[in-house]
Amino acid sequence: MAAVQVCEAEKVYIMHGVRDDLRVDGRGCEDYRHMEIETDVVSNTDGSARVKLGYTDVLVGIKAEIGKPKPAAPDEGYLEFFVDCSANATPEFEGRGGEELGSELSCTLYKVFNNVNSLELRALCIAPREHCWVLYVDVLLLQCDGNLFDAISIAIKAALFNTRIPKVTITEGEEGGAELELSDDPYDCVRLNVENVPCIVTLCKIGHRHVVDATLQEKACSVAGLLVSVTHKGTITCVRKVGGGSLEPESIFEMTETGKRVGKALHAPLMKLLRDEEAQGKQRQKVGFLG
Amino acid sequence: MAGLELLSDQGYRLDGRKPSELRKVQARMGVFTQADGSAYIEQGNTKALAVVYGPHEVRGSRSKALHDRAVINCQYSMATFSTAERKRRPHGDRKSSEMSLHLKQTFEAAVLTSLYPRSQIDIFVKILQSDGGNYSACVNAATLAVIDAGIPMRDYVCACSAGFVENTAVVDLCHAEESGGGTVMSLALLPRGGQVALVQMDARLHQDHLDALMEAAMTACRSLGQVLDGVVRQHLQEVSVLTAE
Amino acid sequence: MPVDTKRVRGPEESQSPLLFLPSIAKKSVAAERGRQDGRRRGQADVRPVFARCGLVSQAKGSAYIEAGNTKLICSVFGPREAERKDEAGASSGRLLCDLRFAPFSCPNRGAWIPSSEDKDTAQGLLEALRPGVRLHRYPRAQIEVNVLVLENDGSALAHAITCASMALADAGIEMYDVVLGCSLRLDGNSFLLDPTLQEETAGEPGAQGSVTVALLPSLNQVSGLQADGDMREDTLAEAVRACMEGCHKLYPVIQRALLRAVHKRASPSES
Amino acid sequence: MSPRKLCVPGEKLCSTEDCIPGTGTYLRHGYIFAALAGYVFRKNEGEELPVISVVKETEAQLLPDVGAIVTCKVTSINPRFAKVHILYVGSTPLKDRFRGTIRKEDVRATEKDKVEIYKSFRPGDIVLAKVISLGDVQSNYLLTTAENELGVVVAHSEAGVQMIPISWCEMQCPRTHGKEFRKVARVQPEFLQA
Amino acid sequence: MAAGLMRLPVFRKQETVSESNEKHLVVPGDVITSDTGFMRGHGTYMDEEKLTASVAGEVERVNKLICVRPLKTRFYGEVGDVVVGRITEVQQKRWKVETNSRLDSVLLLSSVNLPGGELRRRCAEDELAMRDYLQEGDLINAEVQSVFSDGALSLHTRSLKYGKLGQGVLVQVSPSLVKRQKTHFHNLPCGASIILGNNGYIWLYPTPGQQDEEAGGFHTSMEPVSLPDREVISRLRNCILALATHKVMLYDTSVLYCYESSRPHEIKDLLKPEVMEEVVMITRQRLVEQAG
Repeated sequence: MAAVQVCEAEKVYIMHGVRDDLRVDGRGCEDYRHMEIETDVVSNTDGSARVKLGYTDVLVGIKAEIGKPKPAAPDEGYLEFFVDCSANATPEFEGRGGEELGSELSCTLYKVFNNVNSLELRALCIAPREHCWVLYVDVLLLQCDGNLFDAISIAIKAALFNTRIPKVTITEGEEGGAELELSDDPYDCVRLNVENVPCIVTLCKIGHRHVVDATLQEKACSVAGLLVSVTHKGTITCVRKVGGGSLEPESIFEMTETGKRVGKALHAPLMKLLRDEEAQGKQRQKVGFLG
Repeated sequence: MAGLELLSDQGYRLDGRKPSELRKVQARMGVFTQADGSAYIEQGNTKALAVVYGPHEVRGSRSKALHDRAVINCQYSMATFSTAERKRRPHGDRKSSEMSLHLKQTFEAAVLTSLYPRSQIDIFVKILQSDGGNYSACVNAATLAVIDAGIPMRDYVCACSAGFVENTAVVDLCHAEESGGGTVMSLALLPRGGQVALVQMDARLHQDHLDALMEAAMTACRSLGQVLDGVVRQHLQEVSVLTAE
Repeated sequence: MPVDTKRVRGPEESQSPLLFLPSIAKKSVAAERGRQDGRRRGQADVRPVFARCGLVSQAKGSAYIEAGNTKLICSVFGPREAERKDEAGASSGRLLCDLRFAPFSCPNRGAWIPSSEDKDTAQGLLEALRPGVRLHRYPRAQIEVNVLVLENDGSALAHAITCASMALADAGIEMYDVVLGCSLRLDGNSFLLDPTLQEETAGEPGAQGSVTVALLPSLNQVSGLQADGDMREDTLAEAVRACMEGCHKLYPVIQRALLRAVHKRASPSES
Repeated sequence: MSPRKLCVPGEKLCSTEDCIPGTGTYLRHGYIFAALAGYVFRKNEGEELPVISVVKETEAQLLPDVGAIVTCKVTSINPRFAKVHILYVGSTPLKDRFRGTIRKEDVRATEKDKVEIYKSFRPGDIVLAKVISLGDVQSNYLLTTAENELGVVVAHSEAGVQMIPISWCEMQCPRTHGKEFRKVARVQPEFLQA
Repeated sequence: MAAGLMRLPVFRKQETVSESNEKHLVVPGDVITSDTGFMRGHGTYMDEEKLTASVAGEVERVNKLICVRPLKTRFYGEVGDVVVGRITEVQQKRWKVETNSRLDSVLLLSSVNLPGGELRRRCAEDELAMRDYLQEGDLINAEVQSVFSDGALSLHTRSLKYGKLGQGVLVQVSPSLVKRQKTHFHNLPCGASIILGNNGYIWLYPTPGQQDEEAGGFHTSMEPVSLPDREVISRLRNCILALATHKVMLYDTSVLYCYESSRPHEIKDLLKPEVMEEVVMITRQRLVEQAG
């Protein structure tokens, strides 16, 4: 991870600040930083979104390809995750430097998003045992300033909302086999129901309290944290302890409670924003990287 | 190539451009805050991001450091979703290593490296969307990022591609034209002095046509240079107005 | 004889016959009130555990654990000089974890090369163990933990955690506490503690969840927590508590196994 | 001696008011806990509180620590320092190889500026040294031989015969009678076992 | 909570470029003058007898010397500059310090005041105990003592105002935004102190009550900082970032004005772009009024 160095005195300052519910940048313990979201930013994808959270900057592109269902779930499509920790974010990621973090992140994303609770995977099936949609979710880290998981999960939800999969019809081929026919009308497409797609809230234990949306400096003060993925209904779909330290059982319960509350509150404004953006339609000027 | 007519009878290209016409260029400097310099460029549908870190202490093995100039370290990568067909790896394949090397050579020619002994300058470029002319977009984006980082250069480096279709030189090829099977040349130019920083050509071309092709590419680079110049001056004006007291 | 020893010769693609079983058998667990092996639902009813230390003579420390049909072996090497020194690891040691499922350990044959899921499990193992080990006592050194799952009949990660911490203790690595692992399967409204593989995979996917907890029992600290599935916050809390209770049930057995290992060796000279 | 008590890591042994924590234990919230699985020892030293420690049957592997006397083998030399492999910490053999460095200025206590590495050590020599620092990111353990008892204990001449020390800076080959320079250690009897 | 914090990105406001911009702006390759009577400084090179710019920025003339000052660059240290830096490495007899320069700066063991008085000989024990004084990650403030031939800076902390930094907040901005002044240490009237490092590293800390001089600057207090002090520091931090985003030169007055004009807003609201813009605009107006 793009590590920052923080000396003991700075750590003490940050920890006391968290205790007083006044973080270095003036936020309280449960405040997020300013967030900017835009969808449909790269056109070679079927869906894309860019999220900026403080200086953290991620771009998610989704491509739908036709593949074969996994034998264990013959009537479901599936998602594949790839996180590209590019050298853009920090020179440490040059060459193979970002691979370790990338595979760690993508494993967790797979656990969080690739299940029936988050997405109707059955809707991605074209013909059981034969064909299904595989959604390649590619995450590109452009800048790291802490709290990657939350930013990525929001970007993934936004990109899934933005994803349009072409309609496929199955026709009987001449030799008896089924043939797939892709609709070439760009408006004739299927959209995904993203209602249940969870958002991740990462909580960092600092001193005796915990904070959400930790900056890199704050993360350096924390020995253990909890990653909680929460749906819009407030149910928890995934929990992971992260970091090298241990937690008291009581603080785990407190942290999941906070995570649930904060995570639940993320969904409504996100969906509103995505709908607003869509309502503006073609009139909206794309900002992208030129803004 | 059969079936696809790259140049119409009226002399227009697939996207309606004239042979010597460039695609629309939009660019911005200073996209990111954490890097020393950064820039974003759109050339038609090709979109590239460039980030510059440095000059800074040489990382990794110290033996890489040069006592009389800076080391330029480039990495070219493509977002996995940048192409029509999904790429499996963003970098590390033969093509992108080659591209990284070309970028390094290009910028060693332009950056005044001798001012920074024992240092290293990182230039990382990423193609977000690929529609032909990836090398040129990267060079142009990297030039802007290097200027944004305040690193001294002899001159801009501008790059453009050019190809030969039905005896006509066409410039700034898009993906369809690039994959049409003809000769493609990439040229990086320091426009003011007219020095060529890099020329690359893969396929066969009759010697008689080389001059014409070079000339077309150089003209295109010069006009690109003017576009970049506009971007830099605009940026300069905006920022210097702000800093004025 | 295979020509290329690095590859297993066989058809490019083959499928396990288990896939073609009628799916009724899969759902049977959910319907039953009890559990197939006679344990009760919703109770801290863990499988009987057999644990031994010091089986691998080449390793610094080792342990073997058997819980029902789940069988694991773990060996610990080190502390030895760290290979990588780039990180801020000069002041404290590095813990490396490797977890592999033997190809014959699951109903479906696996590959020897760990998949990304195995690596994720290994990462979970590492995060659960690290808080228990006094790594700052081993500056500039690395400690390697290798776990091999011989037979996977559910709760592999939980038992891997327990097994690895026994092996670490057997190796004489300084620890704050032993680390115990326990898993739980949420099946509708009830818990199945220490689930078997069948219980882990059965049932409608929507109503299922799984929780794994790693506990430092005498310090009462949770060093690892992984939960998946759709659950309410209070369900999760309840599940975590149940897992902790399961860990405490395991504690005396592990304690005895460790003491036995100490006892078996020659007592130290009094110096 | 108290009866043999066994413990496992994490077991609470006693309060700090009763004992002083020794090896194999750690402190937490005013109590002493076991860090190892092994035997619990209480040892009284004078008037003070007894020292409580946990000992495993095989001596717990300690890594070279600052102040420890180590036995090492020289692997390479250059004008600035000698590189060594640490073989023993005290009398405990290390299972794995650890690398160390003896810098020029740490070879002897006097006339530091006149030290020449090649007149002090040769590859293959067995050297007694003391750890002065764990080193930093690039360097290894830093060792010193700047004490009379530290330095070369075993060295072989070009003829391949073990040499005999004849002064604090010279050794002689019993076969060829050729003399070679070394930083010779005055070996104390307790180390004379190999 | 997240509500109200999510939004769509918008285009930056295009600043109207005033006509009467008398600044001489150049881009790489621009010929500044072909008059041979000038000396070339930073950011320029000679191209066939012509003095040419090598960076994009503003031309500065001092007598016969011509320099081009780029908008943004790494720190070019000069002797006497005040810097804030972070220890990256402890080596024999010296520390390596990250100061946003192109090469790591060096703090020699002989350039620091060790505990126990000014005139003390450095011995071998000091060398081994270097990590006890300053270790990796520690922040220091120091002065540039000299510049090595390869451009690396040599620092010193041989004054009571320099040394290891205690509790506080570091803000990193571009070095070109820090205005050169007589002093870079300020006890701001709003209740906190600031060190404006020439290298763009700005240190905000609670104004110390009584200086403890015995410790040689290596002892740092771990006592909690009071909440009002924290509020001031956090507000200052956000103000400095707002000024830096809008490219306002940083010095005591601009920081203080910005602090004052930010008072109507909550501290955390200063992270929002529109509040930043508003606060900076008011600050700018006040600065112009004061100057005019």
